[in-house]
Amino acid sequence: MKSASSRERIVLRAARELKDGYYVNLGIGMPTQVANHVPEGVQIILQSENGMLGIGPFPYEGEEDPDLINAGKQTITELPGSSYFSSAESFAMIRGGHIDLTIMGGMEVSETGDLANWMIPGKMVKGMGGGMDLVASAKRVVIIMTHCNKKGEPKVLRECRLPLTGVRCVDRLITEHAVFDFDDGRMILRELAPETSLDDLRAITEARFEVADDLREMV
Amino acid sequence: MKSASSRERIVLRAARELKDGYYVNLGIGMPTQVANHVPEGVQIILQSENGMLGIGPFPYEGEEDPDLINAGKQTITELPGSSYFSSAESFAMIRGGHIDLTIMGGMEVSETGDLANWMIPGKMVKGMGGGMDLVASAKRVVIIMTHCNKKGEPKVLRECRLPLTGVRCVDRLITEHAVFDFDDGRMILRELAPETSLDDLRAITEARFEVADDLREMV
Amino acid sequence: MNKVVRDAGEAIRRAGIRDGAVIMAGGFGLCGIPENCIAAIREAGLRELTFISNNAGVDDFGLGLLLQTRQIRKMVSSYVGENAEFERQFLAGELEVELVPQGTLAERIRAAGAGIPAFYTPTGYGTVVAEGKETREFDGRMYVMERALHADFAIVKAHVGDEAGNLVYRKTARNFNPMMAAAGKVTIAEVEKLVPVGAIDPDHVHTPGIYVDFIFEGRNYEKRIEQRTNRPARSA
Amino acid sequence: MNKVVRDAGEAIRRAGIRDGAVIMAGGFGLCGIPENCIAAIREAGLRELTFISNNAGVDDFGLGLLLQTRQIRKMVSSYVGENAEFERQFLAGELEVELVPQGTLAERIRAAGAGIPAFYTPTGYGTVVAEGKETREFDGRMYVMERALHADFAIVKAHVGDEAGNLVYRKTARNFNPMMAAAGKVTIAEVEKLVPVGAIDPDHVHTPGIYVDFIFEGRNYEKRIEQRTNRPARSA
Repeated sequence: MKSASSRERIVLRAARELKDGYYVNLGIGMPTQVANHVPEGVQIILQSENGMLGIGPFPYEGEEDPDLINAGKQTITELPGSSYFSSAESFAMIRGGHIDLTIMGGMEVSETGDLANWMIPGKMVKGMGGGMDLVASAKRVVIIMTHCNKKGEPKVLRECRLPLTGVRCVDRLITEHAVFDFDDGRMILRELAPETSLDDLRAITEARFEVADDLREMV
Repeated sequence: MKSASSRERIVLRAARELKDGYYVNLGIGMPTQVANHVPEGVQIILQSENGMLGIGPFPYEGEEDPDLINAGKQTITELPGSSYFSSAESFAMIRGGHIDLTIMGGMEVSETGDLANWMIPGKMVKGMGGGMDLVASAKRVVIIMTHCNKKGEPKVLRECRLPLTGVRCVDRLITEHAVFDFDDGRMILRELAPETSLDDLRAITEARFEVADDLREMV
Repeated sequence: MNKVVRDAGEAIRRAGIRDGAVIMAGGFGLCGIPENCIAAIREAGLRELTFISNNAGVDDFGLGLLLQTRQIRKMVSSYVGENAEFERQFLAGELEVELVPQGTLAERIRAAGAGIPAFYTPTGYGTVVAEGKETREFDGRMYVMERALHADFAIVKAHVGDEAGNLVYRKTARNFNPMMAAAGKVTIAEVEKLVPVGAIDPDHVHTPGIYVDFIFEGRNYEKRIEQRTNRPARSA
Repeated sequence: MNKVVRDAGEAIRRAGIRDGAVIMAGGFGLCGIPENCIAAIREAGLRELTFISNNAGVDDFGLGLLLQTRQIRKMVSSYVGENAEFERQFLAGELEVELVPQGTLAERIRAAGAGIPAFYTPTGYGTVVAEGKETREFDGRMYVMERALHADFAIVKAHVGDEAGNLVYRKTARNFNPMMAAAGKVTIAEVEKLVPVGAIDPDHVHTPGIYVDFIFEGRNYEKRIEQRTNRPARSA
């Protein structure tokens, strides 16, 4: 499977995590694209940790407002029902468990649900931004990432090698090959991509996982 | 000196504590009256701990607004430049040391600057309201009270007998007889009323105090 | 994701408020109190309730209405004067009372909504308030550790609200309402004017809709004044 | 009690900002940054400054302007990407950097303004962020103790301000500005529009004037956009 279609599959599968009425925070990059695939009949409200509820689409050309950006510093728009607030209020909201779901990219996920996604090896450390707060406190943390790195090495590990973003914080991991849940330190395979066998999956996964009794095909 | 004129003297003397530009919180009762005697050329801004800066005078009859009250639950008005905020913000403001001065009534003050003013002996305990927060954190805490109780017993004591509102929290005590400062556990007489001798004062004061080198007449 | 309900009765039913619940009620004195929700709780006859509210109302208004009917088992407040029935029940041992300094009360509620399990404050150090609590020195000053104060439900009152649950308060009726809206596991907001989504300027929202589970336009607000102080009427 | 000054130069002079000062600067990315104050600090040639600011600007705008001139000794931020000069100075050991999770940064600043010396947060538990810090269990969950973050000065930017120092922010330009205004020992506010006292609705004030020591109407706002993302223009 090519990388482009891998990412598309991941994004489409992640979009199915969105439930009607959810307040959702989407991480920068691939997670942001999830907003383009909200299921029919589902209405969600997007939070931006720089101080906004109700992110709208990008502005029309020429209508960009420098006072209106998302956490990725991109120009956005507001929607009817939007609200603005300070960073302290924004993270009070996050830390207080009011965000139903955060979808975030990952670099490594461990079999106990630890996450590493803020320090890129060999590059300068740019900072964790709001990621550590989100994974510590959102009601549900879904990580989306390609199953292996560009060299084909596993990113789903027994233990993370990179510095952690959060300990036992991941509720669900979605890759192009599979969907895993984490439950009190256990890792459970829930869905497997149609063209991937269980043996294939084990070969590219360092982490040890159980297989759900009702294992389903990933769609 | 009669009680009425004692209280008037205390209020008038307390008004001289107001400096231009001060943000001030006045306690319920006698302290509230201090606002009626702001010195010429001095502009102060009154905070109400229920969530307001810029308390104005009582409303005209018929113009009372149930949504606009002070901490004593009295109807008030707003002024140009007023602002409203939540109780959390109000006490963040107080606790954070942003209030330049609070003037509050007292039941007992000790020689180290402890204050008791929230439990009336023999009566039901109604609660401390915002008093403990104010005396703990205002930049300057001025207590005003009559020097003795109705039975003529001292209220300026070696140690408070009533449950405390705050420990070593009083910066200045104003009674109808004298003005005392508290400095790192020491109590210093700064001003003495014209008709009160130092011996008179000692007779009605249980607390031990030093006399300032530049002791002045209380006016 | 419809948050709008018909009235307070439907709100407390759908929220699932039950006997023994811990409920935060907004307001300072009688200012900014959720009048409709209080009436509905009275009507529903819920019992053994714990209320977290800065005050306890007066004899025949505010939470005093639920004291009359003996529906309150415990109050957590900063000041509970002005209420003879309260005093009677308290002195008779029928009512439990936990007194908390007002700023500590506000901050403990804020902490609950903000995911802060505990914090330090100078308020109450060396007083009965600090008894049994951990104290600690930071930079030469002593502080008391205070814990977040949670509630099963919050009932709050705003001036204007929209159908997404965004709230705007009016003047000093704001008081404890915003923190309580954030701290309640389930939050009901009653408003004087319910407006369509989009009618509130996003920069003027005091409580973002994320904190509000149910919202309705209240009826027959009395908005009683506790201390009517005034000056003689303006000359015309 | 006049808080109004002519411009940023007068503000930083009267505030007494000096070499080695610890300064909070509002803004997220380039949104809501105090452009005029940054320019005046550059012009005044102040050195060895510590900045507490969520980001460090870009190479030629925002705090990047003070990195160019080597006026910054240390940054306390949550994210410092998008700045090549920053990276160069950091890797060369010329610049000290303290990274703080964004929510913890916001809350530590809020705590400083609110008189809370320390609080507990779940953020960063089990990560490098918790190293050397006290950790503690509350109700079965582990938390990290974080301290208030103080500053000698705060420079903030609002959309509208009045002569009493009341501030109103616009959209996501609010971000860190309100907490910083409250946390600075001395706070300078620059605004796009300075209005007379009474022109702002008291219910719309985001930062009450009590937190602001100096205020002025800024000039020549560039308000640069960092990531211009858009859709094709509306058809007419």
